[in-house]
Amino acid sequence: MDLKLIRNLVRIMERGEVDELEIEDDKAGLRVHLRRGPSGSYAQPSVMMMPGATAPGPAPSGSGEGTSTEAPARAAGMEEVTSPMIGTFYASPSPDTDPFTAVGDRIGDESVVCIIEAMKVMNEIKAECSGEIVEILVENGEPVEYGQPLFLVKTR
Amino acid sequence: MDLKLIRNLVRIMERGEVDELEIEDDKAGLRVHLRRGPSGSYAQPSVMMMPGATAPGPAPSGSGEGTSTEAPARAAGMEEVTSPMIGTFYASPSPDTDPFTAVGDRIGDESVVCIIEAMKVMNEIKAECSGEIVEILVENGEPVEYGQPLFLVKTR
Amino acid sequence: MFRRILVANRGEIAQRIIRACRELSIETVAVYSQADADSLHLRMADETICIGPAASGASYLNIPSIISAAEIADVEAIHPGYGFLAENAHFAEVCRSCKIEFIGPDSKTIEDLGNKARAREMAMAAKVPVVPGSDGPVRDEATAAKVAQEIGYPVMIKASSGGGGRGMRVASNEPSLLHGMRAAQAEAKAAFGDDTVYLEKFVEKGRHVEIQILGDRQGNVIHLGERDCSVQRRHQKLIEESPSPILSPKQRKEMCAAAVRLAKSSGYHNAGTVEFLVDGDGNFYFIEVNARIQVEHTVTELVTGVDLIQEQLRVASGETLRYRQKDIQVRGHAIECRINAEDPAMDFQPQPGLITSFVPPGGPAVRIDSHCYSGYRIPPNYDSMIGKLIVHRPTREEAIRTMMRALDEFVIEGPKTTIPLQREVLEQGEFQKAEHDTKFLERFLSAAAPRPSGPASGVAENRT
Amino acid sequence: MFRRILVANRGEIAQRIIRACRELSIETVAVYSQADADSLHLRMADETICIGPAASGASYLNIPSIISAAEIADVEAIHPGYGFLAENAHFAEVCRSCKIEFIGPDSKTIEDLGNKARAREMAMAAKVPVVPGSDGPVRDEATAAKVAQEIGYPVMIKASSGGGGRGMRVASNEPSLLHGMRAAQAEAKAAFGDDTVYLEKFVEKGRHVEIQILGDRQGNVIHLGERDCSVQRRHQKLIEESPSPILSPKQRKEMCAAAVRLAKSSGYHNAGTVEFLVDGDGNFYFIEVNARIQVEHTVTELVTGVDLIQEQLRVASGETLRYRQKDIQVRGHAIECRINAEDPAMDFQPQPGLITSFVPPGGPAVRIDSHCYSGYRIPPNYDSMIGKLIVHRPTREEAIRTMMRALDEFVIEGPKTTIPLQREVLEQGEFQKAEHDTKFLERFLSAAAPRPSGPASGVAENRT
Repeated sequence: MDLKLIRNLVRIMERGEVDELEIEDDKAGLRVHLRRGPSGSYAQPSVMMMPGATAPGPAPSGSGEGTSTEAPARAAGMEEVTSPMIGTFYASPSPDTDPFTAVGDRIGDESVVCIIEAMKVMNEIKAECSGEIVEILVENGEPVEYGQPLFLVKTR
Repeated sequence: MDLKLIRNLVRIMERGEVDELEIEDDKAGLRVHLRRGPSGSYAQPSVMMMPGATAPGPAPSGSGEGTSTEAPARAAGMEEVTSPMIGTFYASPSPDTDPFTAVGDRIGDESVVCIIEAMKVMNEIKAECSGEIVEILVENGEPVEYGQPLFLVKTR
Repeated sequence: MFRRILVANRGEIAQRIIRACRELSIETVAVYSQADADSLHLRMADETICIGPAASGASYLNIPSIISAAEIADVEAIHPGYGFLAENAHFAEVCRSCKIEFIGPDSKTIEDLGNKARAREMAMAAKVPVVPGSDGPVRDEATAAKVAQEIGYPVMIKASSGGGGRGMRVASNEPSLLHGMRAAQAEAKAAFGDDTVYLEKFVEKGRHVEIQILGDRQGNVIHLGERDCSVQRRHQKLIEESPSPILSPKQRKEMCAAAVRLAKSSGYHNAGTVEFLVDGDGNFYFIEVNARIQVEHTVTELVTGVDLIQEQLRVASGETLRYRQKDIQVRGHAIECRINAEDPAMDFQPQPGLITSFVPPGGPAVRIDSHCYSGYRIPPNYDSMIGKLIVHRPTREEAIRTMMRALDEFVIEGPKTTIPLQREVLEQGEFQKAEHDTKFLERFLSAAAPRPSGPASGVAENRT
Repeated sequence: MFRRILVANRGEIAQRIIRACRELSIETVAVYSQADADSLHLRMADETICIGPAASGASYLNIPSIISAAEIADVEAIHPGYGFLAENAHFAEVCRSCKIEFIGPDSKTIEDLGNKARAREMAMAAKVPVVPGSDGPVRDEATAAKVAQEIGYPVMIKASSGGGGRGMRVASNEPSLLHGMRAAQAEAKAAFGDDTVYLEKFVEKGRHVEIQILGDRQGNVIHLGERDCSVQRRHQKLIEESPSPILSPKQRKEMCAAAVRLAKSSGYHNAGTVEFLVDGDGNFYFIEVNARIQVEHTVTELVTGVDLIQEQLRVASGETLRYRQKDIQVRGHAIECRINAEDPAMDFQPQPGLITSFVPPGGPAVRIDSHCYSGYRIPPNYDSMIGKLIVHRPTREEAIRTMMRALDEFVIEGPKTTIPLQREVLEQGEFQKAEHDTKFLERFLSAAAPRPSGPASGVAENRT
């Protein structure tokens, strides 16, 4: 995203005493909506990439969904543990043992939360964030792709 | 995105104390809508690139130019007499007579302002508006296309 | 060769003509109506002139405006494309009198062939089989009833000056014949200012097969094989192919020879098409001549390797045909789908407006002729064809596979189009086995999930 | 035939492979990096799997990820495209051990041919002419000097494991030979972990002519004529054509036979290319084998009518070649322009970023292979090729005219591209008369209006 552009637009608004600015640029696939409160502060800035604009982009699979859920989750003090590789998700070290973690468990950066099997290799996956497991987003034995959210973690 | 354009539009509005400005330029794929509140500040300016933005529209020839000059001209109490057909523009009834009209002349709806020759037929063109001729936009003997502005008329 | 020509048309065919000109280093002048100011082909033309408002009558059909533009822009010739003024004998004559070459046959040829009864007589004179029918116009009801009795019901009543379905009625018995004749006469009178009608035997399960011909001013005429256009709805072709999957080599040879005979006997030059109806027993009957380039010329171009528009320009400028009959070889199989902005679920209602995304298919064996692009606004003033998708493969089966793949790939967001319908048609066993006739599509449409049916009298203008 | 395969590539070639699969009713699994989530071909695939972040090493070159995706998606085969893992013998071997078909030759064949010195030996054994040079590797400076003396300066120092210009030096005398040898060894060591080099006579004014071959697992090998790729910049091809305008029928026959001999002797199956250098006297010398499909396979497809990707899939699945040598006929002339998002005025600096408008050319004789569309953002992580424009006409002259027309039509707004440069090249008499050699483009670039010159050592990766 072009931060310089947004900075420049804000500058133009300040100088021209413009209270609200809306730009729709299909060419750039960009929609910018900036609003300035009566006090002179920006009450509700929002910038969004338009849904593909003219782009016939494919239906977002893993990564796309990841990105979109990520933002609101983070806003509410949530984080996602995403898969660092493509493979098969296992919740427990072996079929007859308990899962690494469950909803309600507290985890730390180094906690192993699952195994991803790729090419017959069992890869232990660490949380890389700390907090409380709120939701497990994948079923045991389910294939996952790179970047796919696995766990929802409440970080504060 | 053309920031200079937005900056210039804001400046033009400031100078001219214009409350509302709307420009639609399909050729450039641009729609500009700027509104200024009664207090003198811009309550709701909005600039958007039209979906036509991606359009590889042809370089504007006659009609396009007509439209874009038209808007500001009209705003200032101006009108254009446009060509109702493609043909050759003649300012006077015959090579050795005076032109039908000149800058500064007052004309009425029925005033013949020029001749357009199409397929060897001389078509007398009426003003279809009344006011004062401010500018003659075409040279004698020049070919004109449909919709091409011929005269600029101050209507009030 | 011409130095500079005017293109008196719009949309994909205007663009097609400009493409040919660019490859031959001919300068182009594109005329356009105000509704077409954003057209893609204007960007490719050397000069553009706005000739009028959106209404065709005031722009693309306005002869004085077009001639005036041609004179101002100093062109040597006018290419009329198809539709609009392409088969207007008067326009061809005006061009001649203004010393501007009309890229098409002579005014006289257009006039003769434009009159259906006259064209039928010419075909008979050239020993080209015609559908059994009246010898010339039928003026009174008694004669009509007598002729119908002779040739056998069902019969078709046709307006001599008609075209594309207007002034046409089918009658299965004497009362419907008499009623239909009055209706056809009234319609023809209103549409063409001429109420002359004639009778023909109605061939029910026919295939539409047409022969492409090309002639020069030196009297040479060749054919470029045939096209099968049996997938039609109300005389509107939706899918065309070459070669026809149903012709035997013998039939093909006979039909092509018949087409060339007729063209030669009528002094035909430039590109043209002789249309035939082929019945279930393999008999073929002359229908009419289309004295112009056709929408579906592309499939012939792909299987023969001949650029028909370039050849039109060459022969119109006086050159002798570069090809002899033996040079023409048909290779592989080509299929065209006309992509229309219409909603098949809503009785093919046109869908003008903004195309928000337009991503045509590509890759091997695919050709696209379209004037559209992402952000193009389809004007409501003209026909709804927004492009042609053509494929060329060694066999018909492979061509069908490629066409399916290409239709699947085609992204058009905004208007509804005929793409999903064409995709379905290609899936049909009847089409795949080439057992379909000209009524196939209408049967398929009425058999498919409930769709609002069209008006019973349904005959629409044909521009093929 | 396969039921389901994985496409281990991106961009236009991924799309090209999916197109072939769709026409053969093979299901496709497309793997992609996060940077390619908006790629057009993902829309056409039956399943898509994100395999890693933008960096190739972590995605398209990550063998465990790709194999893992193949296992999870339950595919029978992997098509590697070109570049990335296409000529990685280890990857081919991993596929085999995982019982996934690798769509390409055997691991062993890739390995043999990937070693330049070994490939040279194989060529000599198959009686394929090679550039005069050292018999195998040259290990010390004294030997190098002696060999160079024998074959005559200028000579070329080449890394045995090298590819696409890396580890290559030209020397015109003994001091530059010794210096160049050290430099090439160091470069090769760093790039390939192998500092073995050998010497070859440097052919100065050469044409790059390559033969397309196709073989099955039953030992049948045919050729599909040649391609001339002499318009290059730093070993990067920019314009390719078929047939080569400079070969005599005798030369063509000899070269094609030599290519087939080499392929047969190396147990080659699937598609491949044998590259030759043709000198000013018409002698031809083997350069290397590209054991994969190439970017420019399209021109061969157009002149032969054979869908090379479909044939790759057929023979990889075990089918016997559908074509015999006598079935292959070259018709007309095809030219390809690789459209790169690069600024030729700024030393071909890549131009990643948003394509605001993308309107490809169309009409007769034009083929487009591109994964781009209006609104597509070119990721900065991969190569700069954004599409291929290919034309096919009866003659070379007509093909050049059509290519010019099509380049003129091509609208790409946003990044700068090579289109204006290619347009200029087509105008050059040297190109039109086919008198250009592989140094033509660099001469043309330095003769043209002042451009910042590239780094002196300029050898870029070749992915052709």
